[in-house]
Amino acid sequence: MKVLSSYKNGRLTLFFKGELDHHSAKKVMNTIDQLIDEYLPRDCVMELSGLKFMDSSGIAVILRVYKRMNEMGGRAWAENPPRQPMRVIDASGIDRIVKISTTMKE
Amino acid sequence: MKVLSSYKNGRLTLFFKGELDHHSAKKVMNTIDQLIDEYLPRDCVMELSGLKFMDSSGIAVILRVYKRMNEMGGRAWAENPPRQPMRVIDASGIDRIVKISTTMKE
Amino acid sequence: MKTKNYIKMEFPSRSVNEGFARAAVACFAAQLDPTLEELGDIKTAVSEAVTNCIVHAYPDSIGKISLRARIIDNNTLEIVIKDWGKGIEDIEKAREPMFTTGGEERSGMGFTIMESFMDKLRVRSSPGRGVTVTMRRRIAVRTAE
Amino acid sequence: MKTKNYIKMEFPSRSVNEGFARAAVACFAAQLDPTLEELGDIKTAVSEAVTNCIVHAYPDSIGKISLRARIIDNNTLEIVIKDWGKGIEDIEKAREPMFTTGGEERSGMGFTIMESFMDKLRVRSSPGRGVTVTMRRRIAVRTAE
Ligand SMILES: Nc1ncnc2c1ncn2[C@@H]1O[C@H](COP(=O)(O)OP(=O)(O)O)[C@@H](O)[C@H]1O
Ligand SMILES: Nc1ncnc2c1ncn2[C@@H]1O[C@H](COP(=O)(O)OP(=O)(O)O)[C@@H](O)[C@H]1O
Repeated sequence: MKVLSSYKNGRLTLFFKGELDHHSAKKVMNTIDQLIDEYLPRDCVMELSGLKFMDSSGIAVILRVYKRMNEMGGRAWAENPPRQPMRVIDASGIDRIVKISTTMKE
Repeated sequence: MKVLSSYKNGRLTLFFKGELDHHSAKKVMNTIDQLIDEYLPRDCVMELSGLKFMDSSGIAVILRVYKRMNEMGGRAWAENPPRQPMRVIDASGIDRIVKISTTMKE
Repeated sequence: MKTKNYIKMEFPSRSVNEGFARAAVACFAAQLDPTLEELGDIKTAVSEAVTNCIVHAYPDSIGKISLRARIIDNNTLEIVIKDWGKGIEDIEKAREPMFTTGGEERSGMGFTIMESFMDKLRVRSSPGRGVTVTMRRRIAVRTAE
Repeated sequence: MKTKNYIKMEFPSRSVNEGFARAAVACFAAQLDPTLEELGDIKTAVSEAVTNCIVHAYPDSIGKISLRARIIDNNTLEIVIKDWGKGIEDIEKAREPMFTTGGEERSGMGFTIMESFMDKLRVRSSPGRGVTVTMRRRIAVRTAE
């Protein structure tokens, strides 16, 4: 599991790649915490299309990023979850708290 | 595991696809026996490039096809094994009996 | 119910084994010819149950986890995951969505996901003696190509 | 030798479990970061040993197969595959290339392949009481990306 990132005009985009479970979640959250501390972004986009697998540990990560951004007065949302992560998101109901959107890819 | 086939001008080509182990070998050998009975080919080419896995059960299959063709006065050889099957072929030494060749793919 | 095939596994409660456990069950389930979606559901449920053993059953030590899977009548996969750890006092409460004793790193959605992804979920525990989670999922029979 | 991680598995001698066993060991071995070639060698050796249990140990019945894998010092994977079947009378002879009691469907190359793909191979048996095959393979440590 890896998190790549890009930053532009106040927006931090996090690219999730691989399998996000309890084993990988702690390292992922540390990486993200450091990136947020470094850029202090206004928006934080979690781009999920590279996820090969995600369980409820991923739900906890998404919620934590959302809360951190919220506390800073910023916004956070998730984009383009593949089918399996989307089913986990659906079952958890976090889409009532965090926006999950689908963007068109060129 | 599947065996697809094509026949042209006395040459039967067998396309091996999937994992060739003891579990699949019996069915594979039956399929091949039927094809040989049907076409009575002069040459029989075992095209291995579609193999995802092969163990010594595959060695037995290749040897049996070779012997059957030999008994009929025909020829048989194997083509284009991927890396893992090639290592099994090397370790078994059957390349001293059955020709293993590599063709260029267009 | 007649068992058509089974596997029993045992491994220590190391988090690296979460990925192993769900992959191994997926390999075993393959003989039922599941769709990618069915396989994804089963892997997710296994991941939740195994993670619970690692996080909650043995919070400060490495303990033993047992995972059994078997194929029973009606194209159904049964999975039993067992630990010998802390146990759960109030199972009903533990199964509620969002309930967690695991702090910020847990979402409290583990049992909810197991329940919604599998056809049946049974949780048994006696405090101090561990937890046994039993799950069943029927795989739809598809007509051959 | 210190065991860093392990799995124990048990499954019946059905041929469909050959694919399961090698895939499960590959999933477990993944934590040693093997190359595709190392993984292919390990899968092949496991496939040979498990097939032997199915074909030779229990020729006319379904018996129990045990598979243990563990990670020991020096980035090494140890695999122990055990059955409680017919056993082997003359192990030295059985290990010779091309020797088989299995007829046309077997090549007699199983042990030869295990031996050439693994660093160590030990075969133990007492006739009527089964066979235990122990194999070790060191995984080369690669420098991180
Ligand atoms: N194997 C277990 N051993 C001990 N306690 C458990 C176990 N599994 C679950 N629990 C308890 O049930 C609660 C709810 O579990 P779950 O719904 O999976 O959410 P989460 O794992 O995110 O906390 C856990 O927080 C824990 O208190
Ligand atoms: N688990 C086992 N139980 C009983 N006999 C075995 C077992 N494994 C191997 N053998 C014996 O050793 C012989 C050689 O085995 P091997 O080299 O793997 O070749 P093959 O499986 O193709 O016969 C077998 O033919 C069989 O007689």
